[in-house]
Amino acid sequence: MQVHIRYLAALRDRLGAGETTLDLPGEITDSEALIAHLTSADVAAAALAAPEIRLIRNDRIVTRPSPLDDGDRLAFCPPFTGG
Amino acid sequence: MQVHIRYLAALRDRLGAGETTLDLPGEITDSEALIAHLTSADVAAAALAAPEIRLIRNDRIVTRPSPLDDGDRLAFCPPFTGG
Amino acid sequence: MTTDILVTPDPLDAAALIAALTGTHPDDGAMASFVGQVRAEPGLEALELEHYPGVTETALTELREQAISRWSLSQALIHHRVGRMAIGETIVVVAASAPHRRAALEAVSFLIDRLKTEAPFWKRVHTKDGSHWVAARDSDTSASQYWRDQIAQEDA
Amino acid sequence: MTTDILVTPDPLDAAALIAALTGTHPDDGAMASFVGQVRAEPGLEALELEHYPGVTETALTELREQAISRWSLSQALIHHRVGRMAIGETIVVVAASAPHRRAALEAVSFLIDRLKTEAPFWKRVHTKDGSHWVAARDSDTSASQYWRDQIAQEDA
Repeated sequence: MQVHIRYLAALRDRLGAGETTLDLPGEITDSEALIAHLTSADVAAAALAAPEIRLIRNDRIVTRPSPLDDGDRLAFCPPFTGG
Repeated sequence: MQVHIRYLAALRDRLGAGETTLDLPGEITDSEALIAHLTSADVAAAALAAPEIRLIRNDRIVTRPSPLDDGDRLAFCPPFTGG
Repeated sequence: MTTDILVTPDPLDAAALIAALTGTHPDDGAMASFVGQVRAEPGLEALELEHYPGVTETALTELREQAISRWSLSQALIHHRVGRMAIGETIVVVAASAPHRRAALEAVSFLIDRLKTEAPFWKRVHTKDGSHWVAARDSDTSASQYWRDQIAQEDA
Repeated sequence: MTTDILVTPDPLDAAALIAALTGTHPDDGAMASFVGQVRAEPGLEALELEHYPGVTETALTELREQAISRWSLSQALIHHRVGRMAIGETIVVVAASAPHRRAALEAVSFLIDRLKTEAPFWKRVHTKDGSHWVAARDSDTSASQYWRDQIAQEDA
């Protein structure tokens, strides 16, 4: 399946690309498997596994682990610091 | 000794006179003895003995029982209800 | 320049007071405020606030100083109206600013809770049939006592 | 008419928002507000707020609805600025009104505490030597968790 991935704020600085589209192997069905897959290509992606990293899936803030579907728009976010 | 007494808000309505000056017998040296003395002349003054009645003495809010001195300006107050 | 403590028969402008406290101290990240206003109640035509001139201002000044000291506030004000007022009119404005939000929020809670039971104001409700004094609420006494206990614990 | 939820790159006028919420609902005896503003810090020249358009507004709308439901608020608003701002400028305004003060005060605490950890905003500090992202504070996480626990207890 194919997913669109964005890294926001500090993660964008750390992981480089602001936006990318990936074709994923069939065994990847949730967010944590995706993070492991990303880490195999770029060790810096291991930072995404930290429990404080939030996931926005198709414009909804979701809890991890989150299931994934073909065509998902995902955004990995550092902890929010508004207000 | 002589004291000036005021009754404020609901107590003024209840006890009539807004302001009075009294010559007190020598044995009266604190607020609670004064209340007993006032009650002997006007039974309605017994309401002053209720613990929620506050006393302002010479423009300071004081705790009861409070000592009294010649020339004191006293004000008996129902519970405050501002804000 | 805003007066920190004010007891006045004139209408209060909460927004102007809050404007005076925002963006004025570079170390302040937080400003909290509370506005009390006359609430509609069955039969209520006007609310009248009586106070004890001089003693009231002293009581408010002491509460303000306690709050500034306890929460290290940069700014704090209490403006209270007296006399007769209509539904929707502002009775009291409390505001506090500090470097961090918890200090500002707690200080405002403290000031309004303590003001209700420690400053000599009395409310009277006017209806078309006459008027009556407002009774003290047990919940106000409890809220005020909460802060008294908090402070007693810290001083112990 | 004031917008209840707003995320904007334009300056916020806290006083105007507060003015819009006072004296407007006859059943409201209490209006509480919080204003967050850019605090001076060593080297800070500007603060920049990034957000996630759309998702941020949804998160703020949900927090507002939770507060209205839990505290039976008559009115509640959250306005948050994004982009670059200078020391003293307003970052966020939260305000709530209700019949009684405890509801208004608690709702404002809830809204600002939860907003800090549940709405996708990120702060970046600009200094003359460059810029860095602001780290999340443990105390913010704790404050937000407090309200999550409170609500979980009530729902249980």
